[in-house]
Amino acid sequence: MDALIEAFGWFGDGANWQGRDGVPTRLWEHVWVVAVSLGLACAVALPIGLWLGHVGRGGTLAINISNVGRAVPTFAVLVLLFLTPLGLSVWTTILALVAFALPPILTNTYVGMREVDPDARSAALGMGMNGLQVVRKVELPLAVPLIMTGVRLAAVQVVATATLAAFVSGPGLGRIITSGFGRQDVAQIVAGAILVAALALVVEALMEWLQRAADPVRRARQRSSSAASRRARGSAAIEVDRAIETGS
Amino acid sequence: MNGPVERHSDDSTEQRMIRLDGVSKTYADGTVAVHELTLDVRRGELVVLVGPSGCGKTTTMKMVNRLVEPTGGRIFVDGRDVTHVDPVGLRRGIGYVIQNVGLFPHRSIEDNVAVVPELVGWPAKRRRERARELLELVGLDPTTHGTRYPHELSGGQRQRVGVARALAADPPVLLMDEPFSAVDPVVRSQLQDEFLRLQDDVRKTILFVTHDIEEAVRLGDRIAVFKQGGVLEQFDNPAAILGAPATDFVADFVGADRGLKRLSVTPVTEADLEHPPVVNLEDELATAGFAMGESNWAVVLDAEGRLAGWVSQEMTTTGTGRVHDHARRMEAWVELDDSLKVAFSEMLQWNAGWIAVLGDGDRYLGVLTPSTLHTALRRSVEADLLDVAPDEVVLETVQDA
Amino acid sequence: MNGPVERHSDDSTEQRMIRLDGVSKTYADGTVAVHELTLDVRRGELVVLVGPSGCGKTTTMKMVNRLVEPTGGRIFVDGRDVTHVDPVGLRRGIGYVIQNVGLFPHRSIEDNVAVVPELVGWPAKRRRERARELLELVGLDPTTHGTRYPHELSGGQRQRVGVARALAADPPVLLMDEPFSAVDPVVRSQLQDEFLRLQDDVRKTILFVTHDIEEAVRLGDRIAVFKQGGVLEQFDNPAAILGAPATDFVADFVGADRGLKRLSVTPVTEADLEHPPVVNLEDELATAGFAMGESNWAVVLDAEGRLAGWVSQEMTTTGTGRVHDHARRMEAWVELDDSLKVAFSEMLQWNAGWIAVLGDGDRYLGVLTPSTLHTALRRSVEADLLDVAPDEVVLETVQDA
Amino acid sequence: MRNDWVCAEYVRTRSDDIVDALVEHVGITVTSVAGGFVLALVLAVLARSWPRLRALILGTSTVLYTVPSLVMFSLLLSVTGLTATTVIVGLILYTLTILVRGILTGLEGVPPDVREAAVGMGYDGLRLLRKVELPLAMPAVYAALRVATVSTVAMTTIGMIVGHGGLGNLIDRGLDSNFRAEVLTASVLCVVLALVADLLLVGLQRWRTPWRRGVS
Amino acid sequence: GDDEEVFQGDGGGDETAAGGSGELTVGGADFTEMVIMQEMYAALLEDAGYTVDIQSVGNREIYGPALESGEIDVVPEYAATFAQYLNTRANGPDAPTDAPIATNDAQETVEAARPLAEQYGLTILEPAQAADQNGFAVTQEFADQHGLTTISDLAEIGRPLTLAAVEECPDRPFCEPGLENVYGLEIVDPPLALGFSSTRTKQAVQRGDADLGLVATTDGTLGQFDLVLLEDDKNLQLADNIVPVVNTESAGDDAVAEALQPLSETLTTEHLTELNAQVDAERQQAEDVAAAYLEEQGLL
Ligand SMILES: Nc1ncnc2c1ncn2[C@@H]1O[C@H](COP(=O)(O)OP(=O)(O)OP(=O)(O)O)[C@@H](O)[C@H]1O
Ligand SMILES: Nc1ncnc2c1ncn2[C@@H]1O[C@H](COP(=O)(O)OP(=O)(O)OP(=O)(O)O)[C@@H](O)[C@H]1O
Ligand SMILES: [Mg+2]
Ligand SMILES: [Mg+2]
Repeated sequence: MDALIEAFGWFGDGANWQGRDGVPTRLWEHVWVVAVSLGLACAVALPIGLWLGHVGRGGTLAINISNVGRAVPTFAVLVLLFLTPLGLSVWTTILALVAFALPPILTNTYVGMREVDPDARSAALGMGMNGLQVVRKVELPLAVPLIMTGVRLAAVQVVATATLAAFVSGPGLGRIITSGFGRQDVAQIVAGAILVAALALVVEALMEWLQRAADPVRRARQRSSSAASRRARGSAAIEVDRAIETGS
Repeated sequence: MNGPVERHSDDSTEQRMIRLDGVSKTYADGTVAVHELTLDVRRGELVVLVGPSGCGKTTTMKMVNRLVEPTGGRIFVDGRDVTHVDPVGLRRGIGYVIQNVGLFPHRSIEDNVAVVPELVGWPAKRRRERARELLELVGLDPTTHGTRYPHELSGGQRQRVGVARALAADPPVLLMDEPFSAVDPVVRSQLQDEFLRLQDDVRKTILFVTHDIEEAVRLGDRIAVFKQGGVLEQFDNPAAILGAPATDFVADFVGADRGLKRLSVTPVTEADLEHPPVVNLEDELATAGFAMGESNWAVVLDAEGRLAGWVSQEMTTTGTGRVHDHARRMEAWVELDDSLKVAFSEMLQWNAGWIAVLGDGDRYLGVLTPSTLHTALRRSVEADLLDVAPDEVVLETVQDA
Repeated sequence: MNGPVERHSDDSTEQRMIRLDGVSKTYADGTVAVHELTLDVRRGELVVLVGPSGCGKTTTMKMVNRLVEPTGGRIFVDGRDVTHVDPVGLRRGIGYVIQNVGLFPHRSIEDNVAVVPELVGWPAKRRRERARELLELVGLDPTTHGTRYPHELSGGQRQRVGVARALAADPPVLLMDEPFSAVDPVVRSQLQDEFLRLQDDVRKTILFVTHDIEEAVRLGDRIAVFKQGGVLEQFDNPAAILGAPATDFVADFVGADRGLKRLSVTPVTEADLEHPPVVNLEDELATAGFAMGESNWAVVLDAEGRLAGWVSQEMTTTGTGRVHDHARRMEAWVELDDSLKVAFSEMLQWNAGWIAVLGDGDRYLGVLTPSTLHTALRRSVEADLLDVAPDEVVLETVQDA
Repeated sequence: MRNDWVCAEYVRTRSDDIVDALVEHVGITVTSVAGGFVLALVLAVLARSWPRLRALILGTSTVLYTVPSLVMFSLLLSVTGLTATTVIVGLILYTLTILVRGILTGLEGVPPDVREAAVGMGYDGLRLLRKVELPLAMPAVYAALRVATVSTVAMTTIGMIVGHGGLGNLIDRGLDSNFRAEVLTASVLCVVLALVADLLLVGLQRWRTPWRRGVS
Repeated sequence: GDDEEVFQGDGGGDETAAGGSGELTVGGADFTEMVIMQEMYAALLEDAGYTVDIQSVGNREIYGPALESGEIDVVPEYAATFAQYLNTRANGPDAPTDAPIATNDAQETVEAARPLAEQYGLTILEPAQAADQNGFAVTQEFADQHGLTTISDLAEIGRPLTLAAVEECPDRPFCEPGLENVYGLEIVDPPLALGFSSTRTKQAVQRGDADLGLVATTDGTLGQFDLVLLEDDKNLQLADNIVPVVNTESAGDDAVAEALQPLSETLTTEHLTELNAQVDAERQQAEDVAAAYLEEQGLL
């Protein structure tokens, strides 16, 4: 408890909000690294997951491989990447985080594609959509909820793991924590941890919102319930009953 | 092909819109889904594939639009061998109603219907118009339903959208895989009625799958009965399937009450009618009584020969005045070409021993009684068996006590 | 309660195995699922709840085993108010077949059947024996099917297991929620047959839900017709429901062809029979011809009065010798108490204008023709309406031309 | 002296070291996953029974996951001291976010008709959970367990901070003294360990869910 | 406010060792030099009749509280660093800068720290001659090119230098401020935070990411990275002599002090560097290296 109070004291100190190691700078670095890593991870995992899911083969193997990849300690990856020509550059951190974010995105994308109602897929094919159209117009929109769950999971994990960047003098909130350790400043350590957790929660909330916004089926449902209430005012009571039944 | 009786084999090739020629399908796991199937669907004809679950109906249908590739034989649609055609283009030209509907849950009803027009690149406005027109055609109000999503519709409404979607680009050929299976019997029979009306309008060439023999009998111009392993047991018109099952399997499949089922596919014909005494509304009761002779009732017509009601012998003897003071109004009648089932139902429902039959312009033609109805049915069965017109049939066995 | 006609209200309370007394259910969201329902099921009786989707059938059923708590009224099972009973114990004493079967996918068929015995603590050996016995009872081979898992069975087999499971602990009361809805019509009618046979054996008190009026008519001792909002429209035996719908809603629900449906619930009675001339196998043809009089055929019996066949007037005039040299064998007959539907189907199937009716010990009783069959049906409808025995009915309207 | 990534000499001479580290690693991983599973099960059941707790439980598990390991272990030290328990408790807290969600998904995925049939036949409370719901939740639960196990194998290495990191101790020491063979050997062992654990779980799942054999 | 107070709750510890018997835990940080020291302490204490257990952990923040609670009894420490640690504990994070108690004299530093140690129930024994101070290393090539031997020589390069050091470097007198104020160097801000004498720091200098790296003066692997130490010619660095610190209650008796005293008297900085090299460069086990040294010196 004391530590928490001290941590708030630390937040209260204007000096900690300025300059190169101030909260805003580190926060911004953190967000930037997370966003870039996540973006890259999506760029790699989504096409692979979509393709494997569409074809319906080899997915389990790919998932297992990427999953077992989680067992490689991220800090070891960081240090190893540090040995490569990437060295001190921010890409060391980003690459390690990309590797870390791949499994959940890949797995969920594959599973999401496989879970698409086979009737919808079959109808799409039967009406003369080609492979790409089936993916774009039917499978992808229907897989969105699960894909977004994967991205969300990865995002939260990456926010937490990005603190390891401090290990190689990288960017982000991890620096506040290591510096706290170096200076034996408990308040700063806890303050750093709070910042990371808060950021993770914000990201989680944001992703949840994004997930809802991006899910076409859900959008459809939401639209319909508001339409239902409009209709209700128009005294179509039966319609409302049904909307409630199917609504949520 | 030996085995099933195939009729009308003298059709010109041009007439055959879909032709399966010794087609087989063995799945990768060794399941023989379809075995050397030869079958054709004429232009504008509705052929129903019927059989127990797993007998290869869906597989047969999917081979036509190449969702499943046959492992043997050849398939022609409108004269072209489908294996030499780009499958995507082929499918866009064939309407497809999938088992369980398979609407896209993330698209509005209108967009669902307009999928194929969108694929073939119609402009948005035209797509929209077409979708609305089709929704209306299948009995949905485009204004209230068009902007909804599939989950906001009832099962029956969804089935209708499925049909509308298949019709969107006005394909000459439709494949329909148990399109009405997901709804309860009441809604189903309603959908069937509407569908028949629709087919009268649009006259598509349709391959239709069901496992419900009643549906098959009701909708099909011809019916193909399959048994397990994709073997075609009989391919003929509904009356023949019911009246003269080619094999024990078919007899069993159509059911012990196939005679009753046949009622619904046999129309009332003029030859089947009885002609009880007829009196006129304006006749004096006494004249009417005389006209009745031994019969204890008579049909009453108006001056124009239209049905007005009936009058009993008793009334003519106890009452005075003219027929129209005493005649009872007729509650029900049927028309020529209504099915015997309708006639029988009406009779039972109105608790009547006979029912009047009207022809064009409500002209009174005669009456049907339970005995004549029964005779009519038997005559039609015989006619199908001998392949002659019903009125050429002389019933051999004793008819009446 | 006003509204529906309730009969047999003089039953002793003891006779009523399940009693619902002014029961209502309003869900938390305000949906009125059941409205002041009063209904009882007698010991050993099968009562069917029928009505359109969403009319509260399932809700009613679930209130009996307290899966849903009523918001008004009281419910008694075997005389005890269920709200004062421990729900878990109550449920173990009531067999329950859920809509969609709901087998446990993670247990073998045997273990699925033995669920309730396990819950009430039977030893493993006894459970196993009971499960095998029940599987046999519902027509599944315990050796081949017992160790399988639900997904390895067909839909119809699963439904059977569902029934077996509900019977496992030999509960006096069964609740069955659309137990046969998930299978195709052919399998369904097979399951219904088996179920009727089973019920003859076990005589449980059963509350049965369906939305298929044909199923209700076929299975129910009495039928309760619900309409939207859980209102009971009519509660009566199948013949009365079909013959005399209490309201327009019921008439509509049972369908325009309810007359035809009624065929299947109306038994052949002696009063309905016609008596054509009868000759003996050993009679001389000439004697037989004389006996026939104006009729152009006669029934042929053997020396013991059993049905032997028929002979036509023509044969007696053209042939020589005795009747048994010329008589034709009879292909089909029905027994007293068979339904009119069976009789009619047989007639149609064998292409005959009449069918012989046999009584106990194959004794010949008379024949049924389409006209008498029709009369019988009408008589039974009237009888139900007036609540008298069918033979007391005098049909008012004209019967025959 | 050469500093190769792969060094048979190292594996031979330090095999005792390696085996000790491996044993500790396995012990910590297994205990953590097992403990996490039990705790997650309780939390998931709570979250399902009281929807209001749901957001709280899921939120808390997310926050716990984001606490940097150094901070987590420092805070835990005050309670559990310099023992493997510190690592185990930390790792248990880290696994919660995956396991609670997985179990919850599994429980919520139990087909409602099966649940209803069970209740209708007289299953109640714990028995319903144990005999019907949990077995049916198994596929989702195993999926979560696999992810949690593999992640825990990786995270156990961080236990080196308090001197109980199993293979992590070797990696840390190797990094400190720029001993590549040690780092690589330990890292590879981590992956192998994860692979073995994963395969074991797949096997266990197949064995424990016989009804799903043959279901694709 | 003192957060670590909490850690003392779990008191425990071993009974006071009477005449060299009982159980002791030797602990401390887990890098090579400290591990060797722990092994040597453990060997000496075992020789004196104790049953000894070794517990090496990540860093001082972890083992410090354990030492105070008696979970660890004996720890090898660096005199000045430990003094500053205590100073921070007692007077807050800014105390080492604002009111330093460590100097570049070992004895002086220890004397100043002892009262603080007492506050936390700790006893600081006698410092050894061997010291492992903070040093600054450059690549051999860079040294040759500019003719560098001392830190002062760096000033003549005439351009800002990049430094690989620790996170808190900009706050610490021995680090960035010292280099700038005492030696008049210009350090590119911020210094890289790669850890004290860590492989990463050394690699960064070797690769040229940094001109200058903060390393331990006893680091045995500098050669591997082609690094050379620059002499601290202005005595910027504090007296980081090796010194045993014990928990007063559990290991405060003379027997422990007497057992460790001979080592403090013998061990020199050169020895320490050599021992480090044997482990880090020659890949010997710390335990073996420690035992060999003690025998060689006749301490066992
Ligand atoms: N992709 C497939 N791989 C292997 N076997 C298949 C495949 N699809 C269908 N089958 C098998 O082929 C047979 C015919 O299947 P099909 O779907 O054509 O039957 P159906 O007559 O449409 O049945 P239903 O009435 O149940 O829809 C069945 O035994 C089925 O199990
Ligand atoms: N848990 C619930 N909460 C709110 N409304 C409910 C609930 N369960 C059922 N209802 C509503 O109560 C009404 C009756 O439902 P019930 O399931 O009893 O119908 P049913 O007659 O069994 O229909 P079906 O033939 O479709 O099974 C429906 O309008 C339904 O939407
Ligand atoms: Mg099919
Ligand atoms: Mg229901």
